[in-house]
Order: sequence, then structure tokens, then C-alpha cells
Amino acid sequence: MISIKNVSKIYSNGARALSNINLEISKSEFVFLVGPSGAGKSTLIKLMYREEEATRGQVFIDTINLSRLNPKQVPLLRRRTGVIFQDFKLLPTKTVFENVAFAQQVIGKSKQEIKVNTLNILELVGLSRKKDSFPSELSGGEQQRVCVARALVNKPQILLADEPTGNLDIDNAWGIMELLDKINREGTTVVMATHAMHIVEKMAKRVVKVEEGRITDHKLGEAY
Amino acid sequence: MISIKNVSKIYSNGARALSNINLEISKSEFVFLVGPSGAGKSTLIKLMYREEEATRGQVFIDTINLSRLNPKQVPLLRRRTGVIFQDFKLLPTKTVFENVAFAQQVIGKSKQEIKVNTLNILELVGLSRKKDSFPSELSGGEQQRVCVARALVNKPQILLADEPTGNLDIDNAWGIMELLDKINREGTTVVMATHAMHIVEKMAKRVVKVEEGRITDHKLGEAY
Amino acid sequence: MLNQVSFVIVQALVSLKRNIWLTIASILTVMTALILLGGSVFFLANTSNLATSFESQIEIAVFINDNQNREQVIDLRNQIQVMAGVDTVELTAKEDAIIEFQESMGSSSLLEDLGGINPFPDKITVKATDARLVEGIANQIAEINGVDKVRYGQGILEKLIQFTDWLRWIGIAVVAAFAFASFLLITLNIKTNVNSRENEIQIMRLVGASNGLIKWPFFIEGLLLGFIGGIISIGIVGIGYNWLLQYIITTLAFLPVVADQMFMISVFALMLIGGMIMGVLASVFAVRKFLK
Amino acid sequence: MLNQVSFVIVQALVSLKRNIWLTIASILTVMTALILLGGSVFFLANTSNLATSFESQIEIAVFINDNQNREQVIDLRNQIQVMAGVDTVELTAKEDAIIEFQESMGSSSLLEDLGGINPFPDKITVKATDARLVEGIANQIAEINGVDKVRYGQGILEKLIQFTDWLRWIGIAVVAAFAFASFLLITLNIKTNVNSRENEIQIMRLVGASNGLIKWPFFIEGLLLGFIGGIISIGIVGIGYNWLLQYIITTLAFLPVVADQMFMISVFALMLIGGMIMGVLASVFAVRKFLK
Ligand SMILES: Nc1ncnc2c1ncn2[C@@H]1O[C@H](COP(=O)(O)OP(=O)(O)OP(=O)(O)O)[C@@H](O)[C@H]1O
Ligand SMILES: Nc1ncnc2c1ncn2[C@@H]1O[C@H](COP(=O)(O)OP(=O)(O)OP(=O)(O)O)[C@@H](O)[C@H]1O
Ligand SMILES: [Mg+2]
Ligand SMILES: [Mg+2]
Repeated sequence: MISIKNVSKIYSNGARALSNINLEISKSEFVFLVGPSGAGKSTLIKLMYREEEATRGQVFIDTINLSRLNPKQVPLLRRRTGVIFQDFKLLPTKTVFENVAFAQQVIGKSKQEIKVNTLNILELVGLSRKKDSFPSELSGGEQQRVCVARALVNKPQILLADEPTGNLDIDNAWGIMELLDKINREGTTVVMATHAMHIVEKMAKRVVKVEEGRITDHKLGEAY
Repeated sequence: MISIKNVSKIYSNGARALSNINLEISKSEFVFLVGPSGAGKSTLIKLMYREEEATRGQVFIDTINLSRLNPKQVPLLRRRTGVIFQDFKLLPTKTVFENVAFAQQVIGKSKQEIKVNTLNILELVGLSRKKDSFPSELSGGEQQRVCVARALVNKPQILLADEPTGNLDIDNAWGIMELLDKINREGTTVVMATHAMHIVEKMAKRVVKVEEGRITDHKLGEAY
Repeated sequence: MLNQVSFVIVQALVSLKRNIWLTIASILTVMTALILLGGSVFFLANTSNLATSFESQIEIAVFINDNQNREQVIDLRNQIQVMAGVDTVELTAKEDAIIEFQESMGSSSLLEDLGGINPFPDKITVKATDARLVEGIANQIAEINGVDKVRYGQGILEKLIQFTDWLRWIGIAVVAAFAFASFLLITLNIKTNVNSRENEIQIMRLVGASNGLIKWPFFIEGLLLGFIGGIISIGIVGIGYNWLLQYIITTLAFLPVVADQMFMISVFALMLIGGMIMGVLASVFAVRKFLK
Repeated sequence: MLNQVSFVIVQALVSLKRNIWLTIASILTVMTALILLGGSVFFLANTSNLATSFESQIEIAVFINDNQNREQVIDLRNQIQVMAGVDTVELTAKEDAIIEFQESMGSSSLLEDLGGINPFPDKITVKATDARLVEGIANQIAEINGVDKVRYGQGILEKLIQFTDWLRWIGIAVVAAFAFASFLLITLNIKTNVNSRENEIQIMRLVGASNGLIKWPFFIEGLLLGFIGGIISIGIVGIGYNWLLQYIITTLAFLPVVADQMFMISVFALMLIGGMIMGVLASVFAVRKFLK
């Protein structure tokens, strides 16, 4: 599903974020990315939905080589991919409802369908009461859950979650993890970067450890 | 030092964040605020540096009633207070160095002093190499550490930390906690909102639990 | 597809409403720009009209030889009448000429004072259709048998033409300057609008919005801003110009003015369409850089 | 204190450099605005000058009674000369008048043809210092003994004054419109600049910056933008106007132009200072709303 081959990433200011990374993730897998702050986890995830391009090496989604992707096709790739951003990236002039609805509007769903889906997913992340609030009127954890809802609502083939529980208390965090686990069991490939070691340990999935831009440790999960 | 009396906060969109809160924090105390997402922890902290004003009740810092504070004096209050914001709030057009320097320029320190202080604190949070990067060129955890450095650099009388370790791995998180503990032992009053229960437990300080805008539990730390 | 069209339109309207101050500022800007533009077009039209009316006052005075009799003079007049470029022809007989002069001197007995001798010749006054043809026509007439002398303010003519040309150029320069300023105002304003939403555009792209879905709401916003600003400015310019016309017609009747209905409607159409095109174009420029 | 002053200045310069595109756009805007403004001031000055020159061409023709001898006529002239509001006085003796008329008719023997009788009276041509005084002066002169008749284009005079007044008003309206457009352009542009940094301003306040520390860099930026834009536009307007003057003086010499050095320097100073003031004022407006 996701195949990363000899990838290095050097940002335009010269910062070296990744050095010669090789990683294969198959369909329906659940993979944790762990490692210290600044190790390159977010960069690795950004390569997978082409917010950034690899300086060297290739990134494949199925058989698509992302560095050869026509700019017009980038939106198509992103519609198959749900992303929980580390910094949320909510649209500030849209309400919670509209933010979640927007991700469905881009793929042309009908109004009725959008309404039902959005209300359902907001219920699941516990934000029904906040549906008409703007992002600036939410607490940190509430914003994070809106971001989770938006990423999940289209039942994407790939879910990329960058620190999705950093602003959540334990109960809320586990609620989110159950959602991710459920969508994974329904066939979605999940890649999650996190610092929450108690979650990583309890979930018992494949774990990839990144340090200073290199993969330094690799543990297979129980499913293997 | 900080005294909150019968405070309620209702935001202008009608959201009730705090209901009749009473809380006394004495000088040099270290207090954790815990509770689920959306409980009102950040709101409580925002009242203490007057980003928000109480709808009912009073907030005192020493003998100053914040709701009676002349707008011209708000900057003076904030210069005595260091804040680690949940969403970082770094100046996007300034480098890491300049962001930390800015907090010292506002109190009129000399150029030389600023330089020494800034380089020292960046060293402490492990960002010496990133001093010329802009915030958009940092990882989530790096941004968070810049925010910590900025809050600590003036050795404030009060330190308000809102989820200061949410984007940090365990090692970095403990590094930050040691800094907070050290500044607290030197006399700074520290109030920290967090979801990281392993930190709260290990630190053994006073803990205030907030739920749905009310204080529902209160544990004194070992020092008492 | 229909979902997306209605989405895009709703999107544009909601954004106009949520950014109400920006919307009002933009409409005011478009309005100012179009008022300047429309006003300057009326200025140009009137300047040019004034210049033409100056030019049309150039006459050729043709003095006839004393030895020509009345028939010959009338014949001469008819001959001139049909020449290319001649607009009007007027004959002043010598008898009328002395009476005119007598009146202008305030005397009533000049002819008697002069002992019955009339020193004036017959005169034909010729107007050309275009000031630029005057010199050629005058030279042709001078060749005709029976013509004594031809006068048309040589020297002055050239200067007058230069002056009126210059007036027209000034008018055009004013319109051009205002058109440029209008465009700058509108573009800058909409650019502000879009720039302040750069962040928003980036996020839309990250969640998979196609360029079209991002662009179209901005285009429609630009169109609407141009339309509303256009309508208001047409109202203001229309009322203002009509008031000016009334004023000039009642108190400065000798000044030629442009009051042609069709022309006014064309200018108003230009303002409305210009405003809408500028609105859309400005949006296109503003959005483009975010969508490589 | 000194630390803060140098900090504020460095702050402004760094921000101009980091937002280089915004800086260039702002300078271009200020430039356009000031060029429009400066150009329109020159337009106004020349329009007004032209109107004055039209007015100064109004003359009063005073015809003298035939029974006055030469001394009496000269006495009369001296009498008129010293009247309030009279600018110049010119005497045309009847002998000169007939010769002039003779030449204008193209004849060389008119006096002989007339049997030696000169029908022209002596004439004094009077110019007033101000067109508005003409009527009063003419009426006064008409009362004087020995004056036969006074003429000054009654009816036309009023219209001319109305027309030149109108020209001046148009000039002022153009300057006002451009000044307004300039201010709008500059304010809007700097507002963009500040708005796009709203977030930054909020953060500065949260870390304890006083209003002064936030405002001053913006004020200095506004001042610098106005200064640079002003200098460039003075160059362009200066060169452009000089070129226009050369053109008019060599080919349209009869058109009165304003080429006064002091006046030009004043306009340039106005542009520079105006640009700087507008820059600062725009910054003040733009920043104010963030600093309650
Ligand atoms: N846009 C950028 N430009 C330049 N350097 C960057 C950029 N983004 C990240 N970096 C640098 O690349 C390195 C890896 O960053 P990345 O965001 O991938 O880390 P991370 O593992 O996600 O860390 P964290 O856990 O703190 O979020 C860091 O040193 C960071 O400073
Ligand atoms: N600016 C605002 N306008 C309106 N409502 C707000 C605003 N800020 C917060 N709220 C609401 O007030 C309540 C408390 O928010 P607060 O940010 O204090 O929670 P928190 O305890 O910090 O949560 P978290 O752990 O998720 O950061 C929430 O329900 C939130 O939606
Ligand atoms: Mg990261
Ligand atoms: Mg919070």
C-alpha cells in the first residue's frame, strides 16, 4: 500500500529531516511511528500525502510514484487519505459542522448524506453540542477531536494520524484510539505518530522507531 | 499570590466554561490543573493573565483586582507572568532566537543581556541548533520548547503552563518538568494544566481537578 | 456536479457575509474606483465635445471682386456649397455688411457720411466639416474666378487645432490614470481579501479540494463585489451628472454639453461590466499564486 | 529607553525586508497615489492660470466724443488710468483707427475713397485688474464728461466669469478626487499589511509588549514607505512635467503655463510630506483597532 524507498528529505533551509528511509506498509496494517521530538515522524507522514516531496528516493501509494504525480492529481490522492494534523489545521471561518462537511463536499457528496455523516461522526467524538462553534471558540482537545472527525468521515483508504491524542485526557484519548482501531479493522491502513507510550504498549501493533531521521528500531505487532 | 473568588465565565457565544470557582494559590506553590477535555482548565489560566475577563466574581494577583485593571497596566502584569500557551503562539515572522529575545525586549533589557540569556535558555531546552529557524520550520515538539523557553527566560513571578508537554516524548517532557521544578524552587509560583497523569503522579504536588467548569477534586501535594 | 455548483455559490455568499467589514470595504473601494472612472469618461466626452465646438467656430471669409454682379455671386456661392468638406455657406451682401458695421459703430448715418460710397465687398462665410480641412478649402476657393481675397485666421488655426488636440489628450490621460487607479484599488483590495485567507486556502488543498473548488467562490465573490459596487456608483454618477447638466443648461447655456441618452447608457454599462470584470480579474490574479 | 528606540527602528527595517513583496507593493501604491495627486495639482494650477489669462483678455472700449481735442483726450486717459481697479490703458487716436481698419480690409485707399472723412472716433482701451470689476469701472467711465460710449461685451462677460469659475471648480474637484483616492489607496494598502499581522500583534500583547512597542514599528514603516514612494514619484512627476512644459513652450507658445520654480518645489514638498503623513496616518488607523 505505502512503500518508501531510500528516501531522504532535506528542507530548503538545509535542515536534514530524513536520511535514507526504507519502509513498507501493507494494506490494512496499523503502524505506530515513535521517537523523540524532531526525529522526523511528521516529515515522514507529510511525504505520504505529498505536503512535502522527497529530496531523494521514492514514495509509492499503491503503484503511484508521488514524485511523478501530476499536480492536478494531488487532490485525488488526498481524497483517498484522511489526515489528523499535529496542528489541527481547521478552517477558521467555518464552524465545526462546516469543517467536517467540507471534507465531504470536496468529493461531491450530496447535502443529505453530508448532514447525516457529519452529525454521526461528531456524536462519536463527543462534539455534538459544539457543532455551530468556530475553531477559535473550542478548547485544545475539542479542536483535536474535530480534526479526527474530519479525517475519519470519508472512511479513507489510508489514515495518517500525527499525534492525535496530544491534547486529550486519558478517557478521550482511548475513545479516539477505539475509533482508529475500528476503522482499521474495516480495512483502512493506519499510520500514527505518537509520544503516548502507554497507548503504543497497550495497542500491541507494529512499531517503527525514528531517531535523527533514521529508523533505529522496528517491532512487529501481535497480529504478526 | 493568586486568588480566584466565586468566578464564573460565560463566553460571548453563550458557552459556559466556568461555574463559581474558588481557588487560592500561595506564593511559590506548584499546582496541577487536571480534568477532561473542555473542562475549563485553559479558561481558568486565561483569567490569570487577563486574556479573558471573568463574567462574575473576581481574580486577584497579589492585591490587584484584574477586572478593575487599567488597560495600560495589563502589559505590566503580563511581564511578571510567563505563559506556555497550549497553541504555542509564536511570532511567525521571527526566528526562534528573536521569539525568545522579544519577551526580554518588552521589559527593556540590554542587547548583551538578551543575547546571553537567550542562548542559555535555548541550550537548556535543546534548541541551540535551531535558533535561526522560523516557527514554520520546526517540528511540533520544537515549537513547544521554544514557547517554554520564552516563558521561562525572564524568571517570572508566576508561570502559567497550559499542557506544556503535549507534543513531547517522555525524555523531553521530563527535561521540561525539571526546568519547571527548578524555577519553582527558586520562588516562582507555577500553575500547570495537563493530561499527562504519569507526570502528575510522579511530581506529587497539589492537584486541582476541574470538570464541566467546577472544581470536583482537590489533593494536596507532599509538601503539605 | 450540481452539488458542487450550489456549494460554490453558497460558499461565496457565506464568505461575503462572515467577512462583512471586508465586504463593505471592498464595495466602497469598487465604488470609488468606478465613480472616478465613470466621472472621467464624462469629463473626456465633454472636453472632446468642447474642442469640437471650438473648432467648428472657424470660418473662412471669402471677399468677392467688386466687378461681379449678383447672379455671379450667387453662382459662386453655389459652387463653394458643393465643394468637398464644406459644411455651411452664408452670403452677406455688401449692403448688409455696411449696415452691420454701422450698427457696430453705433452710428446711424455712416453711408451718408461716406457720400454714398460703400467700401465693403460682398462676402461669403464658409464653415468646414472639420477644422483640419479649412486650409485646403481656402486655397481652392482662392483659385476661383471672381474671388478677391480669402481669410481664415491663418496661424491661429494651427494653434487652435494643437490646443484642442491637447485638450483631448489630457482627457484621455485622465481617463487612463483613473482606469489604472481603479484597477489598482480593486486588485489590491481583493488581494488583501484573499491573502488574509491564504492559510484557509492551504488547508482546503490539504483536505483534497480541487483548484476549481477553491477558485470559484473567490471569482463569484469578485463578480458580486463588482456588481454591487457598479450599481451604486452608477446611481451616484448618474444623479451627479444629471444635476451638473441641469446646472450648465440653465446658467451656462453657451457651453456645449454631452447629454445623449445612448451615450450615457453606454458609460453606465461600461462601469457595470468594467466593475465586474475587474472584480473577477482581481480575484484571478489574487488566487493564482496559491494554486501552482 | 534607548534600547527600546533602537529596537523599534530595527524592528521596522527587518519587517520591511522580510515582507519585501508587501513593501514593494506598498511603495508602488504610494507612488501611484502621489503621482496622481502631484499631477492633479499641476493640472489645477494650469487650469486656474488659463482661466485668469482668459479673464485678463476682457477689455473696455471707451469711445470719445468728437468734440474733444487732443489735450482733453489725454487728460481723460490720465483720469481713467488712476481709477481703482484699472490695470492698463491704451489710447488709439482716430487717425490710427482708420489705418488699422483699412489694413484689416486689405484696402490701401480707404480714406481717399471716403472723401477724406474719418468716421472713427478716438478710442481708449482699458483693462481691469480683475474681470469682476469690469462692469463697475465701465459704468464709472460712462459718467465722465467727453465720453461718448462705453463697450465691454456685456452679457459675454458674465458667461466668461461663470465659465472660468467652473474651470477652477473642475480643477479643485480633480485634486480632491485624487487626494481621496490616494488616501484610500495608501490606507488600504497599509491596512492589508497590518491585518495580515493581526495574529502577530495579538501575540506581542500576550507576552507583555506595551502598545507603544507594537505601534511604533508600524508608524516608522508607514513613514518610510511614504518617504520612498514620495521621492520616486517626485522624480517621475518632475521629469514628466518638465517635458510637458518644454513641449508646450516650443509648440503651443500661446498657452499660458505655470513654470514657477518656487511653486514646483512647493508641490514636490507637498507630495513628500503628504506621502509621509498619509503613511503614518494609515498606520495609525490600521493599528488602532488592535490596541483597545
Ligand atoms: N518546513 C520545515 N523547514 C525546515 N525544517 C523543518 C521543517 N519541518 C521540520 N523541519 C525540521 O525537520 C526535523 C524533523 O521534523 P519533524 O516535524 O518531522 O519532527 P517530528 O518527529 O514530527 O517531531 P515532533 O515529535 O516534535 O513533532 C526537525 O529538526 C525540524 O526542525
Ligand atoms: N473563545 C471561546 N469562545 C467560546 N467558547 C469557548 C472559548 N474558549 C473555550 N470555550 C469553551 O469553554 C469550554 C472550556 O474550554 P477550555 O479551553 O477552558 O477547556 P480545557 O479544559 O482547556 O480543555 P482542553 O483540555 O481540551 O484544552 C469548552 O467547552 C470550550 O468549548
Ligand atoms: Mg511532529
Ligand atoms: Mg485547554
